Amino acid sequence: MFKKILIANRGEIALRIIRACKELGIKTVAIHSVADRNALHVRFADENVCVGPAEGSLSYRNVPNIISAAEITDAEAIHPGYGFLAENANFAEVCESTGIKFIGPSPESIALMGDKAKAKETMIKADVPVLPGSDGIIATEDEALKVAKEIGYPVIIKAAAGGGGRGMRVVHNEKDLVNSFLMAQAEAHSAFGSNAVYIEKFFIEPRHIEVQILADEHGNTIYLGERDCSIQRRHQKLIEEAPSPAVSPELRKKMGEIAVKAARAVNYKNAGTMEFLLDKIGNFYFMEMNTRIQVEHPITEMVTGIDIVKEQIKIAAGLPLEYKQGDIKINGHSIECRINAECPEKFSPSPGLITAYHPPGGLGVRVDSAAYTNYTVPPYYDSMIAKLIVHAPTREEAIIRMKRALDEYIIEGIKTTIPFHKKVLNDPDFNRGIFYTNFLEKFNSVKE
Amino acid sequence: MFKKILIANRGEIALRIIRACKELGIKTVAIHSVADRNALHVRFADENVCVGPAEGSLSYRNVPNIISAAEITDAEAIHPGYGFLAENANFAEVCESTGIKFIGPSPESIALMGDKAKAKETMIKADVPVLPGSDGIIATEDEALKVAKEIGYPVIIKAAAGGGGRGMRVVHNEKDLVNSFLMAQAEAHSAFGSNAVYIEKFFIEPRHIEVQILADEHGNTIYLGERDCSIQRRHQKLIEEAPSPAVSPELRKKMGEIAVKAARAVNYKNAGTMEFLLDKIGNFYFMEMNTRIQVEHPITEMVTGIDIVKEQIKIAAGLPLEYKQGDIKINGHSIECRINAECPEKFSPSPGLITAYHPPGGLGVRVDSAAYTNYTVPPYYDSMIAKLIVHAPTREEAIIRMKRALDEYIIEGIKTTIPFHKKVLNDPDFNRGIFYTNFLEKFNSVKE
Amino acid sequence: MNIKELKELIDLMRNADISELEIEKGGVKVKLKKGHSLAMPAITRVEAAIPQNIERQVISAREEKAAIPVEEEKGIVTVTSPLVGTFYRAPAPDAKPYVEIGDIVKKGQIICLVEAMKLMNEIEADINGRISAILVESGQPVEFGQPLFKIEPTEDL
Amino acid sequence: MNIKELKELIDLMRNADISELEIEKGGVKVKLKKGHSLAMPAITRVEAAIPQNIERQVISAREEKAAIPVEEEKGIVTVTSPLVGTFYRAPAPDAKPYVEIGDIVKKGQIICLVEAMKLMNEIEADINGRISAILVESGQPVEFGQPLFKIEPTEDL
Repeated sequence: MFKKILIANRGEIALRIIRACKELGIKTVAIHSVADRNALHVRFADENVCVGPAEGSLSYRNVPNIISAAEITDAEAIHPGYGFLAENANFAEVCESTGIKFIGPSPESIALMGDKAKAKETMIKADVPVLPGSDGIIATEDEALKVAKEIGYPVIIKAAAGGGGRGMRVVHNEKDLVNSFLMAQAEAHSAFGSNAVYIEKFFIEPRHIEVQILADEHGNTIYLGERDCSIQRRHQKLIEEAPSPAVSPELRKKMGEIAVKAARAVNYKNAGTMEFLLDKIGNFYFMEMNTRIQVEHPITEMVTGIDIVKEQIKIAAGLPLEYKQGDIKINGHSIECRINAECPEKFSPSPGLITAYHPPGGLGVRVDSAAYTNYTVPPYYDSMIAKLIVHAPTREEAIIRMKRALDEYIIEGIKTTIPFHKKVLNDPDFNRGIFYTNFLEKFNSVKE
Repeated sequence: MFKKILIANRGEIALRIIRACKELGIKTVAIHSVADRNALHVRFADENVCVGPAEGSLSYRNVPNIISAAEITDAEAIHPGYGFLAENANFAEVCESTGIKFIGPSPESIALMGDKAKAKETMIKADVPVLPGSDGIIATEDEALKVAKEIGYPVIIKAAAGGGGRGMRVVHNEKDLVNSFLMAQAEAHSAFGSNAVYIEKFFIEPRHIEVQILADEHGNTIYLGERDCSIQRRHQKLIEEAPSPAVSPELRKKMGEIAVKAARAVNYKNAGTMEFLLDKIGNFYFMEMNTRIQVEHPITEMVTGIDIVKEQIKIAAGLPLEYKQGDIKINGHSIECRINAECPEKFSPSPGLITAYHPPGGLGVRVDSAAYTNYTVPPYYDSMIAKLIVHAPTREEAIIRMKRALDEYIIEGIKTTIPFHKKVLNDPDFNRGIFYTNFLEKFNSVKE
Repeated sequence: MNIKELKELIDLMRNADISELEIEKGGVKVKLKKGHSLAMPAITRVEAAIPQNIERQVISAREEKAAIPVEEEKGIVTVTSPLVGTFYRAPAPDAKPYVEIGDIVKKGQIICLVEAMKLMNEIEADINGRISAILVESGQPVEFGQPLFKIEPTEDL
Repeated sequence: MNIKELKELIDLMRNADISELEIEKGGVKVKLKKGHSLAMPAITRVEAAIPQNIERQVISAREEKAAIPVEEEKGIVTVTSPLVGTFYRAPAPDAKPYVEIGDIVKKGQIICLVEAMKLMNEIEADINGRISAILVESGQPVEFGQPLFKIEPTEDL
């Protein structure tokens, strides 16, 4: 096992990793920017090194300074957390070449999964269902009709050079296809100067379901069930839960086994997450793989009893997994709310001094946060200041517990998303477990 | 179910009960003394009533004011917590007579178990093993020899009027008995003016093991396993754990079934705890029953997944238990450290202003506390300001997690017992699970 | 202005380091002033009528006086409730109140009742003086230490 | 005086609201003064020798100057480390140090090396002046923004 690990991150995830290290008897080195001198991860680590000015690109993404920090402190391994350098294949490679163990998958796995086209291709080869769509540009009406028929309606025609919704047309049946195709081409041409379009399966109300996997360096790969992350705002997850109210034990097994197959196909090591779109009839499609610890990993820890960060470290140290697939049981229900330093209506950032901070406690409540009374939330980084996680025997009890904990959470001096979470937790559809990735669009339009 | 409950207590247990009520959708009324105006239980309750001046006897033990407070707020039930009026049969009776449900056992059960002689007699009748000893005063040498032989050596001869260790003699075999008996009589006479002595079984290194039971009002009684509370200082528990390192599954079943039998014998309702002395060869003896929620109930909650305070309320509301004995599984290991506002060496009280307060967080850590930054610990009440509870898959991991959490706990401005807990958690005997009720005497003598 | 709004105001004051705050709204005037500890507002709920034929006991407000700091302008004394219960200004629903604003009272004179556990507790004035304010409506619940009356001492009586 | 003790002192100051603190102990003198942010002391560990034959790059200390508030008495300029690495005062173990206390340096003159990732980075003076203090021992690790030298500006050069 490692004697000392450098944590190339900040905030709650740096603290999370320090906690895992302390429990494994490993010394820790915190890195920090000039703005984070008084941060809690600096206080709780055994050593700390300032690696650059406030800007993340010059500090927490400063590869030479971080590698040097590991070298001058004799750290044997680096845990990248999430964000910053966590999915930077180059950084993983530099670690490897300087003899520092990168706690995560190989640079090759990171690079492969980071290239969305290559990742999709690899998944198709491995018989993992991917989002159905044309392999490339659709040039003719006949081709469009053929592809749309294969995929099945509804389909969406997208401008290859597109973005921001322009040049996108949803088609619900064959009779509308040709007309829409021609319109989309024309729109694409006028908007982007190219009439190149492609066709993909369109899901009206999909869920974002992701499967946590663990793979050791001895060929053992297991899945730890799924997380439902459909409550998103502009692709930013805000509330996650495990298990998903939409996943039956049979579907869990099916998705889990596909996720394991996908991981094996890229010779994946360490913890990783397969993100899928799940439609209303139980079909699911690979979207992408996150080759790192996820923000929302605690909900999986709560329902499986497995400390995923400790497992990451043990895997990186070459230890075989202590769990077999049969040992993994989903116990109760867990929900996570991401508390951001943001205005709860407009989601505009609200950095500044926290004048009072008191986290909730009691049975079934977990707080992962690096905030404290008199902490100044710096404006330079992610606005998430806390993860509030609850665990209860049932989903209904977990929702009630979360509401109770949100009521207890005292954060003064800055605005937070706590009021937003309270509203969502009182929403009837959320309570029934009937929601999709468009939940917040509907939710906000109802509110206004 | 009740619509509104008054909580006749303060501090962390008042908060604990408020949390349970919130999760059950029940409104809460906090009572408080003049000294507790700014207490957290007052802040988090729906309503609050000042019931008297700072002194507990005039406020938290002020039966007329507390009953009046329930009446003016239309509270249907009163949860007494622990301490104060929790084991006051008269209070339970006043509640009953004024039509307010007392959340606890009947006044008769409280009174019976509160009278140690009657409780022992009842237990003997119910075939529950009690501490072996003479039924009353031993008058002659022959009687002494006979009783000691029956009980089995070692025995302890105690002055009936005694206390503070005076007139107490431990006898390890028959040949020393007569001499010690006469000496004890003489000592008793010179110390207390009466030579009345009695004989009890003496245990050199017993453990304090208690069994949590739940009994509904429909005749269902179950046990939730045991807690080991051997780490005590002058009969004050400081560290508790569940399960006990000294209790096998077979012994757990045996103790549990005896505890259920004992509860049934007194027609016990609601949550209760049977305290036993456990000797080194697996014999155990009833000491007393606590007819209320215990301070250390959370460790049982952590390993069984059952919310004991919610169960208390549901039982008082007349609901049948949802669990059968077969549903109760012990999962992992839990430890509780009581954090007191005391000097960690001399245990002298250290009330005052908490200038900085930051509880630990992360996986497997639960904090039950009513402390906060800028809270002033009043000098009038119990010195316990927080319960730090951890849960982990194994005892070893639970100890490591507790150490990590203690390291993270920031309480400034007053002295706390955190440094004491850190020392105990590093003790080799504690880590091996080999400790008895005399642990702290030995521990302290080694330290000095 | 309910108890919740009052608490919010108090929290606001605490956090913003405001030492005095005065609000008038819908006929209700609230004046908050930071002292050593923030006074907690009372529960507000109205009881119907006074139960009859119940035992009475006499309690001097001074005897069990609450330790709450009270405003003492010009020697004005605040009579606080020595117990938790329901406040009544008159011995019976149709009877005249014991005292009105402006009345001269003598030390030991009964000025109100507080009902607790079906017992009517007579509250006495603890000085000679003039009733300068009545702070609670008849029939309202009161908590321990809650101000009931203000009495301006009179030297001559 | 190790990093832990220093941190304890800083915590002590923070909690006790002390704005200045001076300690002399075993030849080490520590002076702490509260500013906008508390300066964090550096890691102390001694490296053996300077690796030879490595690429060099020149970094002007001013270019990537850290945002740490530095004491500026009489216009004195503190040269801080623009990167994390190991500090060397001389180009080779047996060579003479680039500068000594009292030396006059010119803007752009190399005054030390910081080794990072097997690269020797030459640190230049960013003003004309006189070296008034050397703050780190040769061979010691330095973090970003750590003060290395103090230079008293000279007007004539």
